[in-house]
Amino acid sequence: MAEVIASSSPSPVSVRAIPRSDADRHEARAAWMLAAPAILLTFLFIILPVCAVVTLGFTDFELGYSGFRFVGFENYAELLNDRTFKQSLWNTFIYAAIVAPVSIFLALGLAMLIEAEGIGRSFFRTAYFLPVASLIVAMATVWQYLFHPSIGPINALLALVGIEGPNWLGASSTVLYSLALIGIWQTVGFNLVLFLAGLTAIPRDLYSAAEVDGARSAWDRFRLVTWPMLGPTTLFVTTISVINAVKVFETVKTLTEGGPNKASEVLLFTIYQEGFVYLRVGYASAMTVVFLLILIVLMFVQYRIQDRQVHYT
Amino acid sequence: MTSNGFPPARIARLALLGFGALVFLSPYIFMISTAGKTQSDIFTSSLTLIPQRWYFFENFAKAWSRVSMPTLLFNGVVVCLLILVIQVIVAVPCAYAMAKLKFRAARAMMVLVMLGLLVPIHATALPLYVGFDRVGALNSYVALVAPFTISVFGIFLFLQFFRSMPDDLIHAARLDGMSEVGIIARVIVPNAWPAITAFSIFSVVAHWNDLYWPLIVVSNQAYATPPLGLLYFRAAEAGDDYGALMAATLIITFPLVAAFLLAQKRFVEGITMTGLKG
Amino acid sequence: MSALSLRAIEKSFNGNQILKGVSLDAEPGEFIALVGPSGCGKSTLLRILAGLETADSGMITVGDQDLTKLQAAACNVAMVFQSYALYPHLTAAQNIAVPLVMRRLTRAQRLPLLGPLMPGQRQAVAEIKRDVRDMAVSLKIDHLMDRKPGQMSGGQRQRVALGRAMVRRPAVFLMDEPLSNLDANLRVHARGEIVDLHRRAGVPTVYVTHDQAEALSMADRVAVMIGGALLQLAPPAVIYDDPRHIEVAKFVGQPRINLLSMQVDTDGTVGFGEARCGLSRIDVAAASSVTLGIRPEFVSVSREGRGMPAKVERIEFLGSEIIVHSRLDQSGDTMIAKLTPAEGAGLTAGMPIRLNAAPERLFVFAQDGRRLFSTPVMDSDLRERAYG
Amino acid sequence: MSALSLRAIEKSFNGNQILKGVSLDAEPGEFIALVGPSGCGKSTLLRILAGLETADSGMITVGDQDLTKLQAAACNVAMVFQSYALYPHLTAAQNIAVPLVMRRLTRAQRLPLLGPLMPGQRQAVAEIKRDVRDMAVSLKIDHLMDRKPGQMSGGQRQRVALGRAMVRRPAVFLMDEPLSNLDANLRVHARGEIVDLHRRAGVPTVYVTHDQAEALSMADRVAVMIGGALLQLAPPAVIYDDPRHIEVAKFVGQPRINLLSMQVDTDGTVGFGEARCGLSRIDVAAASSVTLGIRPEFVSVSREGRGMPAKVERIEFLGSEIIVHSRLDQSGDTMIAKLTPAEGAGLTAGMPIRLNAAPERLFVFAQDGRRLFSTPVMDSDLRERAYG
Amino acid sequence: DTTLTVHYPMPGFFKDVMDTISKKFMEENPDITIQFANPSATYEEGIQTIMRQAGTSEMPDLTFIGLNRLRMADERGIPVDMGPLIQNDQNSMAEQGFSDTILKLAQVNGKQVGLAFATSNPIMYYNADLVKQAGGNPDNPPKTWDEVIALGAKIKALGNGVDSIDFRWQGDDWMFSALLFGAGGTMLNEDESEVTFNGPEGQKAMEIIDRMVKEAGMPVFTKPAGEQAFVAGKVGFAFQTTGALRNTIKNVGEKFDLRTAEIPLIDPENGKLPTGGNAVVILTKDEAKQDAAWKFAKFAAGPYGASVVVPGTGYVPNNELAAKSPEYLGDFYKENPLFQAGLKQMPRMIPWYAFPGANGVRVTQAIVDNTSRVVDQSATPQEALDDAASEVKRLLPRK
Ligand SMILES: Nc1ncnc2c1ncn2[C@@H]1O[C@H](COP(=O)(O)OP(=O)(O)OP(=O)(O)O)[C@@H](O)[C@H]1O
Ligand SMILES: Nc1ncnc2c1ncn2[C@@H]1O[C@H](COP(=O)(O)OP(=O)(O)OP(=O)(O)O)[C@@H](O)[C@H]1O
Ligand SMILES: O=P(O)(O)OC[C@H](O)CO
Ligand SMILES: [Mg+2]
Ligand SMILES: [Mg+2]
Repeated sequence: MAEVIASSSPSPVSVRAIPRSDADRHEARAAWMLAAPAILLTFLFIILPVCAVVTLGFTDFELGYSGFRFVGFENYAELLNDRTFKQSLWNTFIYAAIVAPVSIFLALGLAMLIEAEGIGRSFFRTAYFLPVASLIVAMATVWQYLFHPSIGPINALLALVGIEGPNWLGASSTVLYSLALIGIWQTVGFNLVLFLAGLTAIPRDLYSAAEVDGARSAWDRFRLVTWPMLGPTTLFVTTISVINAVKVFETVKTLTEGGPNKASEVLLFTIYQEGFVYLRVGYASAMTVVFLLILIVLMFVQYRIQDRQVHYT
Repeated sequence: MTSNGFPPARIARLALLGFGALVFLSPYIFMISTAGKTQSDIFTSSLTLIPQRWYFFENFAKAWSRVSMPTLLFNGVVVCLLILVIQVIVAVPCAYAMAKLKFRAARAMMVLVMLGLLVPIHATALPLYVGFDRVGALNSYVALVAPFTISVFGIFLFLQFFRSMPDDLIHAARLDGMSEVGIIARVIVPNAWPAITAFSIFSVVAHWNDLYWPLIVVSNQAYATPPLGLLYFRAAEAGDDYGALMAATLIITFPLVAAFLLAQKRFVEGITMTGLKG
Repeated sequence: MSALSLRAIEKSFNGNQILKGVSLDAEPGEFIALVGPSGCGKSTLLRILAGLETADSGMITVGDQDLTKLQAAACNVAMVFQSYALYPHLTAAQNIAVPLVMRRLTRAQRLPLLGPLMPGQRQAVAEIKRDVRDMAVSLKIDHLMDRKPGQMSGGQRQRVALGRAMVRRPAVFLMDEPLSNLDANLRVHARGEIVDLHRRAGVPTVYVTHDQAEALSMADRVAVMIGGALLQLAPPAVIYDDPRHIEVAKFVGQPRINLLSMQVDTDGTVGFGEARCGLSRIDVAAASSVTLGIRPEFVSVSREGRGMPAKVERIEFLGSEIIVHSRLDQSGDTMIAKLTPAEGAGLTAGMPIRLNAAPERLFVFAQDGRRLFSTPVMDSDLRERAYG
Repeated sequence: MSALSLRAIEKSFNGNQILKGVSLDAEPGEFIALVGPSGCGKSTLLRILAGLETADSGMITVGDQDLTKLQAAACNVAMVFQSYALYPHLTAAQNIAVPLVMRRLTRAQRLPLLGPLMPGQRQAVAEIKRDVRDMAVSLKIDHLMDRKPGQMSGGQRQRVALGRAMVRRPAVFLMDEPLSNLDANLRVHARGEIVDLHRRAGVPTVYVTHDQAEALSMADRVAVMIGGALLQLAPPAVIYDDPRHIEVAKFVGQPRINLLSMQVDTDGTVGFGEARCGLSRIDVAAASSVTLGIRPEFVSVSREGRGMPAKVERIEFLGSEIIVHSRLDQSGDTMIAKLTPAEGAGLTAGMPIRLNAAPERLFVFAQDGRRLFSTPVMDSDLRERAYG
Repeated sequence: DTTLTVHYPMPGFFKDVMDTISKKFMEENPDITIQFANPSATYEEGIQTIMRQAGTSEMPDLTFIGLNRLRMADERGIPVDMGPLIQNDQNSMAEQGFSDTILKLAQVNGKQVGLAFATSNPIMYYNADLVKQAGGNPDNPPKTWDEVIALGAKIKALGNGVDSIDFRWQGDDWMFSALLFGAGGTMLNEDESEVTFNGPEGQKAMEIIDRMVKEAGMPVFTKPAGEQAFVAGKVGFAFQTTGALRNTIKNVGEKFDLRTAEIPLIDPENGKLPTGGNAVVILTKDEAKQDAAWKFAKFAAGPYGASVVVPGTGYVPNNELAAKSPEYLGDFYKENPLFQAGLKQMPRMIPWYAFPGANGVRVTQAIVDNTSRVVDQSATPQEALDDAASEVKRLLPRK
């Protein structure tokens, strides 16, 4: 409590002894005010809609029909037997299992090459980043053409070396891999930029130390310095890559519509299809809930496993 | 490590990088080539990059006139800028409070931020659509912008950046007589440009290219964004006008590429400094 | 009435008491150096003074300014930070102008585009510019005014930071290790400049440092703080020659004072070889074991003759002086002696030597660290007799 | 044959010549300190020695091995970095083991999972563990072996870095400012430890520092490098008392040497007040203007009497000594004198004083910085006569 | 003044057409302004957009719905019943060429939910150059599927990356219907209680697809891939809607000699063909707007509209007046022989079957998915049909 003494003394002498909680309260109030818009918007545009989705997941709501009733776990029970959903889960898994690791390691390799190279850094950076910045709606058309089984440049090039190219987007056996290729093309640049940033932050001295310690080959230095020092970057890149891979949608929507015969059905596409095409909002919401749970579990597990290992303090 | 001389290892490295760049750029090469071709020149069985008839002007003219390109670009710029500005105005103070003020809720907010990172617009589109309909806000800039005004990614990124800013700087500002808002406006933001640039690239790239949400909330062409406009060209049923489509794509992609080229140095710097790398 | 006064300031962080009731008064225009080892709470005290932190209890008065409930922004206290904390995006001139802008212009006048339209803004801005320029001239940094901190050297930055703190003529001036980021040569030079500036400004100053040489050479009075408590507040020579506490003696002086634990003799004296001093009866009654302190420059070394036998362990040559590290044959304690090169000539590691000290230069400390009053016993014969 | 020898090492970066033909020999077991101001090329030379950088020309031999073209990994040279450059993801034990693992295990044996299956791997690993432990014990860091660098203090990290460098018994030992990240007290302490370790290991060591006190107190010989050239390589006392170049005299000694530009008198002498010394005929013929150097500890101060009249500007009290800054009445040059407190008692700023110097302590430098041979002229009457 | 918001699908086909029609309409009706909502890329996306927007303020006043989705829209109560409007206008309707047959195309269970705007039927496109090279006579194109398959095999044998056939089975069930109806089959039985497309007619239909793959080496094309390959001159025959004719002509340019012909029928006697295309539908419930909307609907689907749509796309006229009157299209067909194939098939057109119930879209998808199994040879025609039938059965409303 502020205690004013010597109020009778000629020159007003005063004291500062505010109890701690008072000052802290002032700071906390400022903090709340600064964070308030963010909290409000998060609530409005993330929390509330997620709650709505969870609620809708227990109903049979269909767009176009008014009214709905609560059906408990019926939607979830139906999911268990839904062939499309299972196929779509599996496809998403395969897609992510290809795109995430390949784009991470490719980006890492390219980043190290660029970092080691003196000239053309910004050119290469831009060249590899360009796909990240491009309109997939439009690029899909180009890819569709590049992948064309008979007039496409890829197969034409393969034919030059005597290989009969596959029917990339047309055959159910290859469509997912073709989409994965596009996915990699789209993701590498993003990861690359992050890795480049990570690489520049590694102290040069560590490489010198490794050399003096007898790390003769580039591989030894990679194992001893680069890889461990990139740990936090790799964790972040992995997180982002996995999330993005699981969220694949645009290419499927624009190139294959999940076909042929569901060979390229992926989770978000199935959800979109159920919700906006078949208009079964309740059922789609149940799928969304499952999708969110998968993401959350994935991230939780990953952080538990990796976080310990990459932050060295 | 140095750039003088061309030993074999270096030649191999350059060759590898060059080849990779060629592969990554090849779709663009075809795009540019196609934008210069007549409709009948495009799907031929012979692979030529050079158009037989130079048709760039016609295709660009067509792209410019068939959809109202100025409106599309204008909408794209307005939407992206609104989103970006609001995102920054909302995220920066929040991140500042979390990073530099004694704030009991900071931990809970951190959890919220991490969860928020996981929720894609695809997951919440349906309830949001219904909500916007209820308030009669479909087909407006509000509908295009509002759901993205909160960027948890932005909060996350700025948080990392602010944590690395020295406390003393903020103390000095308080001693100099600034309020918390004053500190944000006069000290934090002017020094957070690398982070803001990095974030801007992420944000603008994402929203300039977003198709999913505009497709749902916009049916009035007056509010169409560039990707939506491109869809006019991409009718599903028959062979489309690919030359013009590619020309339109180039027009729409160009601002982004230019922006990246201008900002790329700061962008990488920003990522490095935000500790996004870890 | 003193210009600045602290009364029984206490502060805890998470249950750890960092400041244990610190009281301090500064006269108008006085330069007080606050020294102490790292983590002893110097910065915390300074931050409380600046209003950046609040004390758990105690009171602060600055002249007749009412500090109660005042926030940092409102107190008329200026501070220079160890990191300088200059605004990296502003030029030197703008940096120095900030405190004036924040205090003299209204919120409306500060607005980027509208500001200049407000009544009185022009004149106020012109005044600020003039004050900034005057400050820059007096700090000899007027040629740097358009550079940003990133384009300045450490010493230049430090001066800009000083300028920013002084320009608004604060009632109290606080500095937290303002020189620790400078290299050795510059540091010595900057010391002189700060003392000079302080003299011209005449504002009471609290200067935090953990460099005892800085404190001794700059301050009117030195406050030695150890573990959250002020152990001694006195002029530099007194701190050095008459430390009130063993920690003060240990902290001040480079190389460090030699400390030897020993028992008080039955005759109430204690000493090093021939040099002995007597303690008061009361002290002798209270404690039979004490610590003897001898500063290295008062240890003399001879190859033979009287004195405590010891063996040279290591010799450090420092150009104008030589530090001899030796180990006493009897107790095994290490002793450091500071000699001129001439005195130390011919000494080598392993050599047996004799150490002596001047009895009037012995400090005796009780076990709780308190300095004990002692009188040199000059006549060794007298002592001999008492012994018998 | 010397243990380590550099011959005419040159190195340029982007057309700037950083090293201008550096030659240096070290005896077995010798400790050489390489000092010089920041940016003079010390680290560059060390990196060339370690094989991390290749010289443009010149030759390096260690024992009888020609290192000039060898890669870092192949030379038996160990190095301690200023930043310590410890691997943050490895424990102290693992850090120390790295050079052994890299040298003693084959690539196959180092594989994460398959390694232990390779023949001989077990035994080699056990040996490495033993050596690491021995090293840790000798550095007194065996209790830290499971911590990562992030969990250690500066001093502990520095010791781990030393351990990593020494564990493989290198033929040459290089250190690049290994103490500059420690605080002052720890630094003094660590000096002693490094000297000790060096003595036990007996390996020729090149120790880079920009702290002249460190160099003087630790090294057998000090190499002073300025602007890419070695100006002098000699034992510490010689460097201090007999500098061959003005830059050496300027760089070594704290506070800095007093330097006065002056004309040589017609009688071929030059001096400070009464203290004068004569130059050789040749030198006098070559240059009439020289620089006179006087170390502060050889300047004496008196209130009156003979000597150069000056005015006290500032007095720095440092406990065991007092630094008097004064300005010469005639030339306006500043002079620094280092006195004991007793000698300096009673001096205050503004007081007129007289300065004197010992003629045998005067250094004379030519305009190109070379030290000139000079003999003290003791009898002032003699000089008087020559004048007439 | 009234402003009408109009939504339509497939801007690739219709944008120019719509612009021309609305411009003319506004000239004739200065008190009405037409503005277009964002077009949807396909019929499916169009109907989805409308169903999402139904009841919201964003719902357009008029839209164009695929003929097979009228039923679904009606079940959700989206379209305005045009019956009363036609009643009021009885005379002028006939005058403007809206015959009963034409009106029927856009009726659901007897209720007039729209006016057919563009109608199509499936035709055969062929590359005369390839046909000639393979030894066929371009002037006498194959009349039966056996001939198509045999000639296709020869074209395939030309090598050099040339493919035989692009049969547009993807996207929806329309082209399967073409084979099924051509054999005289139906999707469901009369009272819509039983699946019948897996009967003998269906089997014949599916076997044709199977043989195209087995005997003529038809590849698995995606929709755009097939189009591109054909216009690149790399495919012998393409079977798809006549609506794509204008675009195909443009894309082929001078690259090869493009011809069209009637599509072969498994049962040349009784075979029928599904009617593709769309109908204009009034959505606005606002009485005042409904009048204007009706005016525009009649205008678009009327003779003037048809005279714009037919040459601009390739659709067959849905308006008898337009087809016959020289004022509109009389001379057009004489001058443009490629457009005649569709015209000649008009008598065989029956409605594109629309499945009942809420799962219409999924039923279509089930048929397409199973057809794709035949095309990529992962199922026999029998298996595919049986699987499709059982899936569809599950999706139909239980009675
Ligand atoms: N905000 C805080 N929260 C918790 N503990 C703190 C806080 N600020 C300081 N401390 C602790 O208080 C003690 C004193 O810190 P302070 O910064 O005052 O020391 P110092 O004397 O300035 O040291 P140095 O010379 O290293 O700057 C330290 O142990 C520190 O860890
Ligand atoms: N790789 C390099 N490329 C270009 N210039 C370099 C490089 N390495 C060093 N230099 C330059 O060479 C000069 C000497 O550098 P060096 O690091 O050897 O100095 P130093 O004596 O160790 O200084 P310090 O005491 O600050 O460590 C500096 O001017 C530096 O800028
Ligand atoms: O394009 P349309 O109107 O002829 O419709 C036909 C089908 O949609 C083609 O699959
Ligand atoms: Mg401090
Ligand atoms: Mg260096």
